[in-house]
Amino acid sequence: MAILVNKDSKVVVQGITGREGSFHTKLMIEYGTKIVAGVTPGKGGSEVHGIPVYDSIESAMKEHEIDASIIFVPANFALSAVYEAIDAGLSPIVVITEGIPVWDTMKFVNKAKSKGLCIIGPNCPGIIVPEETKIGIMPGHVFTKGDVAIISRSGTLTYEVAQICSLNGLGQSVVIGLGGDPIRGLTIPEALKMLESDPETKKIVIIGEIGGTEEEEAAELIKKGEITKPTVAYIAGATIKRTGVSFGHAGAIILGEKGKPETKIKAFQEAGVPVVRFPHEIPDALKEL
Amino acid sequence: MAILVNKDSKVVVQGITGREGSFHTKLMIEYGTKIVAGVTPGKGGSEVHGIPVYDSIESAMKEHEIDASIIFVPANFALSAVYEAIDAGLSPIVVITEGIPVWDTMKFVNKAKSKGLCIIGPNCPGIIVPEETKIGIMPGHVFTKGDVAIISRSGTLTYEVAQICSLNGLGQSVVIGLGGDPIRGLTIPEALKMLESDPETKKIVIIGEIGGTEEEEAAELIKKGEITKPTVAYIAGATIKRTGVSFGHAGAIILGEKGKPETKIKAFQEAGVPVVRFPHEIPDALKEL
Amino acid sequence: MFLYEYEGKFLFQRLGIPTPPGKVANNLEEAVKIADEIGYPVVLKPQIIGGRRGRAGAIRFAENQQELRTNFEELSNLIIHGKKVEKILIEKKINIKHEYYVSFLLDFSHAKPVLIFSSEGGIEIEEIAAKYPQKLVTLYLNPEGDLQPYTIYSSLNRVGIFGDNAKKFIPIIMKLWELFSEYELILAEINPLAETPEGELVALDARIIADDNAEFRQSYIKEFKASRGGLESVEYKAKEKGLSFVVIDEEGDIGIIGNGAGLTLATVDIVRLLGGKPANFLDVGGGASAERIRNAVQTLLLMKNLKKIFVNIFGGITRCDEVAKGLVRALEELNLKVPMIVRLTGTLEDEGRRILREVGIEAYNQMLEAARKVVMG
Amino acid sequence: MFLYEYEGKFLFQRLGIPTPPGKVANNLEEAVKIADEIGYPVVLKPQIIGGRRGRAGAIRFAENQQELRTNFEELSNLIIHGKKVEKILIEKKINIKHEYYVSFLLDFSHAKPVLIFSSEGGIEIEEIAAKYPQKLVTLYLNPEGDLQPYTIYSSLNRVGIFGDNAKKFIPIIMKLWELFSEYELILAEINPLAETPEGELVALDARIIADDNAEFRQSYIKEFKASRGGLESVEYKAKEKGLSFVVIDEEGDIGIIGNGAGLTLATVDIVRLLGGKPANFLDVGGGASAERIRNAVQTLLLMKNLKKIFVNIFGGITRCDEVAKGLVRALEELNLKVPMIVRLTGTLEDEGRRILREVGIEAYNQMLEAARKVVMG
Repeated sequence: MAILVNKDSKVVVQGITGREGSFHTKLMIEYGTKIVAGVTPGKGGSEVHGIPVYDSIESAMKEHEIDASIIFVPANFALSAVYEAIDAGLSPIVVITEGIPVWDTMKFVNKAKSKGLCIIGPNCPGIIVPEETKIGIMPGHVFTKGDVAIISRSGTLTYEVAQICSLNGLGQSVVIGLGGDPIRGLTIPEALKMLESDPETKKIVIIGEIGGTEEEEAAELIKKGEITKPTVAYIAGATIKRTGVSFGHAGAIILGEKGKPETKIKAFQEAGVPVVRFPHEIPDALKEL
Repeated sequence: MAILVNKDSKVVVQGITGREGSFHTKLMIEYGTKIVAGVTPGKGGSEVHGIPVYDSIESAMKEHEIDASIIFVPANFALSAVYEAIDAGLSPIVVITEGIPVWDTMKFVNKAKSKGLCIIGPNCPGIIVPEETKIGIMPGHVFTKGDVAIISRSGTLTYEVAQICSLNGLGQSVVIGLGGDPIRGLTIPEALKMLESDPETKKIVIIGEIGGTEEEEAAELIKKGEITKPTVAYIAGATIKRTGVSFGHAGAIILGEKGKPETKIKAFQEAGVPVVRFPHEIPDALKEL
Repeated sequence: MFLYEYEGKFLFQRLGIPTPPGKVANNLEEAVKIADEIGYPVVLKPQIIGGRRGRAGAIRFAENQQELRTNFEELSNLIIHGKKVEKILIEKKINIKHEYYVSFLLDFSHAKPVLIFSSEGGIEIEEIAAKYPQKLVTLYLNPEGDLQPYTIYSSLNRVGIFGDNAKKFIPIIMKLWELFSEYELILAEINPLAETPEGELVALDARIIADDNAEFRQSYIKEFKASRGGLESVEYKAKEKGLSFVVIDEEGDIGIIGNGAGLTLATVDIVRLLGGKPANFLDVGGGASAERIRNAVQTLLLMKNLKKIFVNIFGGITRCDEVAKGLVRALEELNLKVPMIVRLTGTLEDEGRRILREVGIEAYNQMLEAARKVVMG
Repeated sequence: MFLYEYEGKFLFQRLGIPTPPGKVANNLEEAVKIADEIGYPVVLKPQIIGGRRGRAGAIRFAENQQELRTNFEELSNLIIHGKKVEKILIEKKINIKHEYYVSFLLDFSHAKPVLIFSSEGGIEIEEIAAKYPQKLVTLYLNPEGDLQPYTIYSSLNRVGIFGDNAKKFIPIIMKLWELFSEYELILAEINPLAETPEGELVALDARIIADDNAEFRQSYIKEFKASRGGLESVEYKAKEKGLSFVVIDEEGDIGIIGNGAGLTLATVDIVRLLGGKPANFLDVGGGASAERIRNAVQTLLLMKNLKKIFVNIFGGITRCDEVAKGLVRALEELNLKVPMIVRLTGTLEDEGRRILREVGIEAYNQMLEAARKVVMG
């Protein structure tokens, strides 16, 4: 196993009866993920792709053992769904939903932290351990088993990078899309610390974005020697100058000097981490480490 | 010493510059209470009866060691004042203020409980250890030193009972007016448990009121043998039949069958606790135990 | 403060909780007009605080104007819980398939809000708890946190309500929580929450207790109090002057004034136990000024059988000199025709006694002694 | 969403935070009228998002109508941060004794609200932090709990503000917190918070960032967006269709469509690094329908120099067949005059490629390959 999840993780899908929830439940089952139950309030008693649906996690847990959750419910009900998963003690809780108000995210992130539970996301593609389990929405076929971990603030760009790595013979131990919202559960520095003690992971790719300060904090950890595994970084949006706007849900709100791509790139370089300009340069950079 | 406080307890007066705060600061100092500082936001730098006034407890604690607080601030600022005392880790926090919205009281009572701090009140006369310290507004001269503890949901009725006891040669180890509001910090059962292990206390007087269920819970403790010290009870309002109204801030909202005087009296009697009809019957009842 | 059903339903409507169409009528004419507007059959519900009207036979139905008139007249003459019916709520009669129970209340002992739901309603909650314990769910809530829909689902699931059936309860219960928390209520109860044959949910009754202490920031409390009449209006006006005044017995002849709720209750008790007939409870509160004491005496003059006034003061935060000054002002300004027996002790008692002695009142020191004088003369 | 100063001050006024008398003017005529109403001297503040207008010499004063006219004309011709000035706020000039700084913001890294106060204001917070670290206080707050006045006192005390001086800040800071928490803001900043010679506090500027995600329950966001004009209006309308559209360079000639913020940013980067001039950022979001894809293409047609469209899709939750259908619809319905280069891979990519092939588009598999085709032809 890698970190956080493995092939035996038993997963509940919250919002299983929706369009995305149902579609990706099918893909996850096909990938080999142990989906044991679904929850959609008001739809208890039905089935989706052979998975029994319950009104509440509490009801589902009377019938099934459950470790982790993946959440597809709409943004206006996401706070309720995440609280429900937290109260049930599930971990990780993978929040796919995009468009969640940041005050809601702040509340559930704090609540999960106080209970020692891990939230991935929101607005994220999830986590995949190639050939074991996929708790997320990433296209499974681009990932191959190996010893490179990819942690990313981006969604589709993560698939892009994983595909490029796979095509170049660099399989992955685990790939985590941390999500694009400004406040998130699992952060780059936290994920790095987990990977540092993961025997399956030999090298790490960090995919950052403009905005926020996590890349700077990650560089600091590497500089201080707390992370020793060879690492490559890429920052999306490095050529963008317009400030004062938010690029989608990219968390790319640039306040003052903080969060600018130059700062991030400089921080990594000072920590001895090579920063590539194009995603397709990543494999070579990894091989050179 | 008795419970909670003693002659060395160092006290801050919150709301010291108000009419009541100032008046009772003087009386407490005269009684021997170690008032070390006062707090009234906006009045920092002044003095009241020789006690330095600060804008905040934080400022006061830079200059003084402080154990406990007594609060006189108006009801609409009480939540802020109690939170301040809680965040400073003071205990007990004696809340004299009356008329605090019950949702505010609920919040600060929970917060104090989660931090292991003791709140007395709100809407209470406070606590007195005769001849040692008085953190409250009770007339000091009616209390005498002895081994009877009085715990009471009432204010003036407590003075009445203490005076009657004192006149009959029954001094007090400690007298606590728990306050008349429906939600309170220290409750009768909690106070009983403290008194059970207090070597200074030999006998206990409980002054209850209509409404609430604490008297019933106290009787249960006694019945189960958790409280073994001889106890006398008195219930104010025992003759009142009109339901559906609140008698002042007496917490005397009677919901259904609960909180009726008959129930309380019966519970005590079943626990072997004599229940007197008049306050002036208390001394004899105590002597007979 | 207990709200009347029509006041509670006014709040329900404001928050979007469905109630039957209807309005409150002060007289027969209004009742006829309301019934014509909403259409027959209608239900007539006397507005009395205290619940259990159904048992008292005080809820009536009318299929037409004739029945409305007959029933309205009969109800108007009823005395329920010792009170005359003054307002009658006229509502469209709703067909009921099933009755549920739902409430939020502050649990004083645990200092937490609690959600109570039962798949059986229409009878008092104590009865539900006794008869159908397995159909009742009680859930403690966090006073700081939000209530989330999933919490309600879990509760409904526990009493066997699932799927779409469960779903339709969510909006009403979320709105009831919003009412409860934003209006800082002590109790917000819908019983019964009726399900119509069409599957719709309607709040047939509203039982709400507001927190008087929150009046300074909750304007609806002031508004409701101001709009009430009768004795309640007197109690409310007293409260505005800082006095807690409650009529205990309209026929009582001994007016009671005390400081502190407990002492005042004990004063009422002792008068009754000695054989007297206390008329009221009047607590002047802590730290009463002379003005407030004077107003307290004036308030007692509203009691029609008043023969004596018993003032029982133990000064703590209250100063005996202020009390004495207030009583002197009452004597001078109010043309009192009944004797006043005063017990005065505590803070500044010597000064207080001196002031009273000047107008010929010798204050007692002990409560029992004074009470004996009041009752036995 | 960053609010304009005049929008922020509108919210300040709603909450009762004092601001100078004034209004926003769209043209000289309106400006003269406003100045006549509020009286001279006035200050003219171009409404541009991004701050630092003072340094750019873009804040002007006028003692009379003549000065107002001259300054208004000059400001109207300014380009600040690459944008033409469209609205100018005309406000009464306030005499300033001292300038303070106060803000609430969400600290994303700690996932907590934070209060920042400084006894020196009027310059950017980064400068304050560098120049006067001892005059700056930062306080983390509980996202669930209330902010209480004592917390503010403590903060003020820490930077040497005591007594009555401290007291007068409380109402404004409490109201700013109310605004911040109830309107679910990311930043609510008053800088400077001016003290007049008479000792009154006035918010001279308002810098507010709202959370677009809260739009479904925060109506002011929708209202402000709807009332804005120009390119921002286009960006807003795109957002209503589920598209994140940002103009990067009005002179750019390559329109960019991607799925996912990161991939779209990387697409902009790669085009620019290969020597191209990207015009925009347009993220179609997750799980885009054919309809949304078609609308995305239509949105790009607003860019005046558009010469090519680069569509870069890596299907995950997004299905390649839907993307292809949307692009076909765009070709059929929009009378496109510019070539479209498509990169398509991921979920259901075979089906997507097949659909595109039918209209003569051969989709690329690799991003780099496609980007080279876009830039180098």
